Amino acid sequence: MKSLTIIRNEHRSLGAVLFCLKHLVSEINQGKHPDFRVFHGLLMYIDRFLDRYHHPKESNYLFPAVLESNPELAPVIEELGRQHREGEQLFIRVLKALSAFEYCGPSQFSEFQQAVTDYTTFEYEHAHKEETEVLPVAEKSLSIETWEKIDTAFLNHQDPLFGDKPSGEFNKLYKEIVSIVPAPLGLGDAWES
Amino acid sequence: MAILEVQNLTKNFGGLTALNDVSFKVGEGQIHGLIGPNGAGKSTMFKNIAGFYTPTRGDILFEGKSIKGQTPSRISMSGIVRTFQETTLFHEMTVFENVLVGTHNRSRTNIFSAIIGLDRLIQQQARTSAMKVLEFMGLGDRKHQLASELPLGSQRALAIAIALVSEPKLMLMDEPFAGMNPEETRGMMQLTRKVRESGVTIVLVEHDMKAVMGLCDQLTVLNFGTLLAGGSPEQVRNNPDVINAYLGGSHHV
Amino acid sequence: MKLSVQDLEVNYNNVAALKQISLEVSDGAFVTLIGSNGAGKSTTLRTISGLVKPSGGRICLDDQRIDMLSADKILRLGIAHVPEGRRIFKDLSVAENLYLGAYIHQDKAQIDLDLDKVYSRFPRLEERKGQHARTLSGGEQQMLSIGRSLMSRPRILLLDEPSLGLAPIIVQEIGHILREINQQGVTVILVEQNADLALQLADYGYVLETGRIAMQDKAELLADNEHVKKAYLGI
Amino acid sequence: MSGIVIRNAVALSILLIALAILPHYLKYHHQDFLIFLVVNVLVVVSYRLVTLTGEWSLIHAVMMGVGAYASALLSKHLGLSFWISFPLAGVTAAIVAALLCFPLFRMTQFYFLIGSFAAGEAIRLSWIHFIKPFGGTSGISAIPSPELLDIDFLEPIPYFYLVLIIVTICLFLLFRIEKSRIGLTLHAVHWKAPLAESIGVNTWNYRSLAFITGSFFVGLAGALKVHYIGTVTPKQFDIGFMVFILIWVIVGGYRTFYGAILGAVVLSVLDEMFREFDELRPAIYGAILIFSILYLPAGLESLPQRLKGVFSRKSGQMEQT
Amino acid sequence: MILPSFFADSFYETILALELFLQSIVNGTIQSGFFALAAVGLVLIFGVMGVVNFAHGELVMVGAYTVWFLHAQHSTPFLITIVIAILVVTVIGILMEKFLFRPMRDDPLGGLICSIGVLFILQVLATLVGGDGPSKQVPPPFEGTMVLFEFLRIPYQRLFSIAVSVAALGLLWHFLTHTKLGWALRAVSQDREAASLQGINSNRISMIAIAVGAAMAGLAGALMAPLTNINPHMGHNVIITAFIVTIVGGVGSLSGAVIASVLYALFHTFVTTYFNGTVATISGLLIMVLVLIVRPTGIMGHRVSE
Amino acid sequence: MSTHTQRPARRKFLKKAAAGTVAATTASVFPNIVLSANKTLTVGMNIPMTGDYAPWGLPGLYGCEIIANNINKEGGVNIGGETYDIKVASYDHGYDTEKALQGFKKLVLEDDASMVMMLGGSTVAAVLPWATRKKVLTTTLLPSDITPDSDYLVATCESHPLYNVTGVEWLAKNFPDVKSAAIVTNNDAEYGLQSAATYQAAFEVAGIEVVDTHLHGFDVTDFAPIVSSVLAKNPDVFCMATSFYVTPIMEQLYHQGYKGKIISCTLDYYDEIIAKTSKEFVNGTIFQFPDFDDPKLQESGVNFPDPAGFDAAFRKDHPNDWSAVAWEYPAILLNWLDAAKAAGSADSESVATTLKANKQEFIFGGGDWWGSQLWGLDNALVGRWPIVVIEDGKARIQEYGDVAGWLSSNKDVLVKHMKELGLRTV
Repeated sequence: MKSLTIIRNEHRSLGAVLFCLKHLVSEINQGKHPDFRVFHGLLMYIDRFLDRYHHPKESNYLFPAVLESNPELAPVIEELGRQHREGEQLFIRVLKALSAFEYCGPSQFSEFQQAVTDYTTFEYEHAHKEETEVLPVAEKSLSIETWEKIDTAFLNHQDPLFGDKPSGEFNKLYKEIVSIVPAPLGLGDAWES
Repeated sequence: MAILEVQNLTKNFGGLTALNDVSFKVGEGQIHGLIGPNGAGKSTMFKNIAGFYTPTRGDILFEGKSIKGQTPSRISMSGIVRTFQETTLFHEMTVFENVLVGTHNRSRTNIFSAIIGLDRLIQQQARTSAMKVLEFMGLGDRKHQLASELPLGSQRALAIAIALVSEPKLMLMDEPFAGMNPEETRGMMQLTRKVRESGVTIVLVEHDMKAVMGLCDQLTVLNFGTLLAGGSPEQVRNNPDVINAYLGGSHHV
Repeated sequence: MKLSVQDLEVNYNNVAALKQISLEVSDGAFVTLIGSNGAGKSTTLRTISGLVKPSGGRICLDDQRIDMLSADKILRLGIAHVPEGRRIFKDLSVAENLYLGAYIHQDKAQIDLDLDKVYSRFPRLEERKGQHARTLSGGEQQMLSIGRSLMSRPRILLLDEPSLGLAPIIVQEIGHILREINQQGVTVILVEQNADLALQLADYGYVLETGRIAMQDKAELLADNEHVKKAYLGI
Repeated sequence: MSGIVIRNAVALSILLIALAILPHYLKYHHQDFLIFLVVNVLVVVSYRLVTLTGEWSLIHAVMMGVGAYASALLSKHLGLSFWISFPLAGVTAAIVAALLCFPLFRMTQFYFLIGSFAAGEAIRLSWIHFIKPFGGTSGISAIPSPELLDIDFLEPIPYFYLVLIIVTICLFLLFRIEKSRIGLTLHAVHWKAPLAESIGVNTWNYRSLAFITGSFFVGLAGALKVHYIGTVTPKQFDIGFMVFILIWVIVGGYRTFYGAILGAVVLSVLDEMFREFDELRPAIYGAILIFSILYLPAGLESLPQRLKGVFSRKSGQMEQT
Repeated sequence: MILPSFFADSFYETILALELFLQSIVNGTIQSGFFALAAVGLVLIFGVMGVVNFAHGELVMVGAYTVWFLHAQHSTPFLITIVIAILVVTVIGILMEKFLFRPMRDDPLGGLICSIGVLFILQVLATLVGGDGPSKQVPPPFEGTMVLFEFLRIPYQRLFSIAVSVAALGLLWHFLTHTKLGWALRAVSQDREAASLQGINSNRISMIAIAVGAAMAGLAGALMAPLTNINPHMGHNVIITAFIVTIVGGVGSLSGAVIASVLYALFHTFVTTYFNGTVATISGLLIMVLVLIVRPTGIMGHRVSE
Repeated sequence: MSTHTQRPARRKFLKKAAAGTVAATTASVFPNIVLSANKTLTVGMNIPMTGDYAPWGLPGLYGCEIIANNINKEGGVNIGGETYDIKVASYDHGYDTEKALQGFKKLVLEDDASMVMMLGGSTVAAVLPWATRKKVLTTTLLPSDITPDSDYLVATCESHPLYNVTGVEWLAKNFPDVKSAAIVTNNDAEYGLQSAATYQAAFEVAGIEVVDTHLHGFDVTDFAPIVSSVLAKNPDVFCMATSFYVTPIMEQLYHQGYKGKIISCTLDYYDEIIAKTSKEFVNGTIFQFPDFDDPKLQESGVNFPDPAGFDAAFRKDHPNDWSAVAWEYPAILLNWLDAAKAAGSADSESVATTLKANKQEFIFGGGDWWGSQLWGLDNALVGRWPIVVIEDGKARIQEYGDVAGWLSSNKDVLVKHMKELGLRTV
């Protein structure tokens, strides 16, 4: 059952970063000058994290197993899989909007803000759906052997943050994010207002 | 009708923004919960309403009139009292004396009449109302005990009694359930409802979700000094922002 | 280094704050105490580190009774306490704060090595080592508080609400650091209101309610426990 | 309830009668001592009123001087009778105190302690600096005695009765204040100022009220003192006297009304007894201070309780009252 | 430098006024050294132990008496008597800490009363040693006067005093900022409990704080001895000045105390020179009240944050 | 309670513990080992013996004890056919008005003091109404304590600060070049301001311009700024109208390179001043209090028995305590005894009458009752007063000035200056 905890933890890590992203955008809204390094760092983290660690775990191990024992969840799982791809599109929109904001000036900010809001809301809802509709079912229905299989697979494919074998690259990335995000969210210097 | 209205409240401490453009309304006769993770700004909000802090920007309306920047005692005279996070009581006084201090607002006296004894009638009224409130809070038989000798639950009840005897319109309760076991919590919830039924609007800050969900009519959720959500417990429970930031899903993010 | 607490009792102005608390913490463990506000978690830590004198029960480190010792002696036995609210020395510089963490040690060379280690774990502190600690942000202060305790080379680290008032990404980072510290062999006892975070990090958990231990189990099992979920995880 | 009231009333009457008879059995100069002692009782009790809110001021002696100077100037230069200048002394002290409230009560604790000292010292130095009308260091002398019928108030016993009556009335008033809800509120301001504020108590007002009222009574005490001595000087109200007030209240015990009285009486009597030791006297006094504070931290007022404790431990069968 | 021309018209008078101005700066600087030494000890003791040491002026007095007794009466070399004075006062301080302030830890009022008791006892001891006669005098061990630019005169004795007090303050500064014990001392004064969690024995630190504070007071007394009237009551003025300086500088702030000492000494010197001594004291007290009104935590104090 | 036999014993006890214990024990077991069968005549001293005014009380007590001892040793004093031993009863009022009143009554009513000696100032003002009504003869060192109805208050010795005029007179006579003077004093109304007014008057009469009168409080620890400020006015004469702070002021004058004349009320412990400055610097300083071994004091006309012997006796017992009051109180005591002998009774009324009726012999010779022009009553005895100058490190009387003479021609000037400084005049 460790896998469930791992999934939840990964959601939480992602949530922290998404919260941060949203909050920083709202601060720009109040007239603070943006620090683009921070946004690049956050987006890079989200991209690599979802792409390399989180989605593969769900799509390759967890969802198939759940589908196997609960065929009636097929629509939900299908929907979730579609959401993974949709999320990627929304994410790309954020990236584009950021570039536009960075190079074309404040006039592009509203688009960036909208993109971030759409993306974060989407990801929150997505995670919520997984946690309320899939995970409880999985917890109840999967057999112990299946869990063991998934657990082994997960452990070989660690979450960069809380795994037993922390991945050096992700640690560094996270540490960097923490230290460039301005206080009080992170440890960085506050943006001049 | 809103008895309390917080409008675009912002509070800065040095460079730190503890509250950021927060607005919400509290309806008359309701129990309104103010929730959010640690450091979300609930206590700061409380202290702004009670006058211990002066808001940097924004306004606070009580019964339609601004109370921004007034002193705590002034605000309390207009009908807002607060209880404290820790069991703050006059420990060195008896239960009855504690409540008697609380009558300060209702029956004021001046030093000359206190000396000459002209205020006998007022004194008598104060004693009577103090006694009434003690009975109401179920502390009648403990009135000669020192406040410090009471068990936790009774201390909290006494704290509410002190607030209640000044006949407030709005009571701000700071974590009334902290450190209570389930049984004490249940008793406290009943008392809180009873207070509301006597016509007092209540705003409470609380960590105990069960109590909050069971008690409150409306909730305001704060996170990092910003307003995250508001609405009935049911609405809040299903608001994705709240779920993700605080309650369900990736809780405690 | 096994820490065992037996039937610990503490009174504050006639009100019992702790009633018969018993804990067993083996070497290298990561234990957490969770519970609501005022349940007695902080008091337990403060009693172990010698800030509060118990009115009953005993605290033993291996076979030695330590409940009568003063806080500075207990630190010398290898139990460091990161207090609630950071409690850093605000008018001292960051570096002075860290050196004070190593107050009980005399070996200059080793202290400097430790300092480098702390700096590499908290690079932000190195950047600000000359600044007054009061100029640090909340997260930096918490890191300083942890770093300061590490300077005493503790075998057992007590942490009181390290996540209090901090933003999610820093909370995650601190969790990460605590895990690392534990993996390097330091026993960690973590008190948290953020039960979710605490149970993720810890191996074993105790649930305190109104001064008593209401439940204790492996952290994973506690996290799955319906009661705990309802009461502390908000699910 | 009423039993206790009656018993207290009886005890109080006995005490008053004893006090009234006492001077007739004292040596002549001890009669003077008794007068000053009774005045000092009013000083410490009024000081305790100020400290009820938890603020220790070092300006009380100077406020006493304000009253003393006011009465001396009014009666000597304006020719007012004692019976008019005496209450005006209290009023003047109260007005000066009211004016000082604004700067002083911005501070609390240690700052208030030192701030009040500074303000007081500035007032006191003004008496020295402005020879007109205050008379500089030698102050004002030949202050007229009270006049009433044919009573000779230059003699100690008549003046003693005057002081005893006035001080008893003042103490009664101070007692009423403390036992009233105002007194209760002052206590409340001391112990938990934020809680008091949250239920509508304006702590600034109450601190000021205590300070002004205390100053009023100590102003009266000042007038009582100098109309007997006939001379008022800045030295009478210097930090040395203030330190004695502080000592009397703390060593006596500031938690109850009678603790402060006890401190003033016991320490003054001891001090008088040590006259034999000449220049060693201050050291003996200092040693007593240290011992009493080390071994009776709650003040002399806790002594009966302690003795009772020792007593009942020794003989558990003793009746309990 | 423009200031004096307000007071003078002709060139010659301008020179005279300039001379007075410079002399006043020298006079004020010398005073500030004593003020700072006395105030720093008071701040240290208050900071670490929370006790207002009313007997601090008497510690200065004991330092001066030691020099009078050993140097003026028994011709011990001056430099040795300075060391002995420091030792004597330090021992008194340590005894006060151990037997009075430590038992009174949680009772600042009790500590204050104890220090008043000590004040009385020390005054009597001084009377017993020195008799009740008029003020004692110590002939200055360093004779002669340094004359700069024909008109600026600094007696070598005063030069020595200012040099030693600056050195002592510098040493204290070094101790507090560059040694582990110094850090520990500052740590205890900020947060006694957190300090004990770093393994700092706060009793030991209190002892060191009072030892250092008393040593500074003893030194101030020893340096003052050849320059002032020595009598059992000389501590009174010292403590009043030290209070003013401590408050203006911000309670608990050593740098504040030193800065305030310099400012107050210059202020007092100039007002005394151009107006009158009593006016200087009254206005000094009023300024202190003013500082407290405008900035209740003093010039270098920090507001206690929530 | 302090008697002349007890007090020295106790002081030794304090200084030499072991040896003193025995002495103290014997002394307290046999408090009055007086072998004669004489009656006792008590004189009271209501003076400060503790606190910062103690130096103006205690030495006087020691002096009176020496005088009383001498008289008793010689068999006592004969008044009205009866021989009495003199007993000195003292009360320490610490310069506190209420204690002064208390102590005064104790001395009169319990110790049966026939006369009470006091320092003066507010403590005298406090006892005055009672003393006048009870007709208790009281003496003060400050004539300014005299009021129009203080019939029983006399100032028979130190006519402070009136004698200051003689010093200025002498200065003007001997140094005619002197044109300007500056005065420094403490700002108290009893001592400093009285002196300042007198000096101002004396300078005016002598034709010397006063360029500065600097008043300071009692909280001065460093006189550098004060001296700098005064020297900036370039006075020819530096005048110290103070007795409290002479040494530090002299020291500052020395260090700040002052070259002009110095005149002062007192120059107590001038050897210490010399030690702090230099003999050359102190030489030539003019003041008014002679050493008691001064040869000029042994001349006729001086009414003090064996001044040199008194000086030696005092310095033997109390090496550190000598000051002007050490002989002033004894002079008052002797003066009073003379009057009592003449009156044939120690009763206050008759002594007072005798004192006022006869032309009294002042300690330094001469003697007129004066004071009504200034204070409303002629109760101050003024006579000759010595002008003392330091010569080769030693105080030597130059001559005696005539205070009464100066007053008779210049009192209006004095009254004017007293009024200007806000002091009480009639």
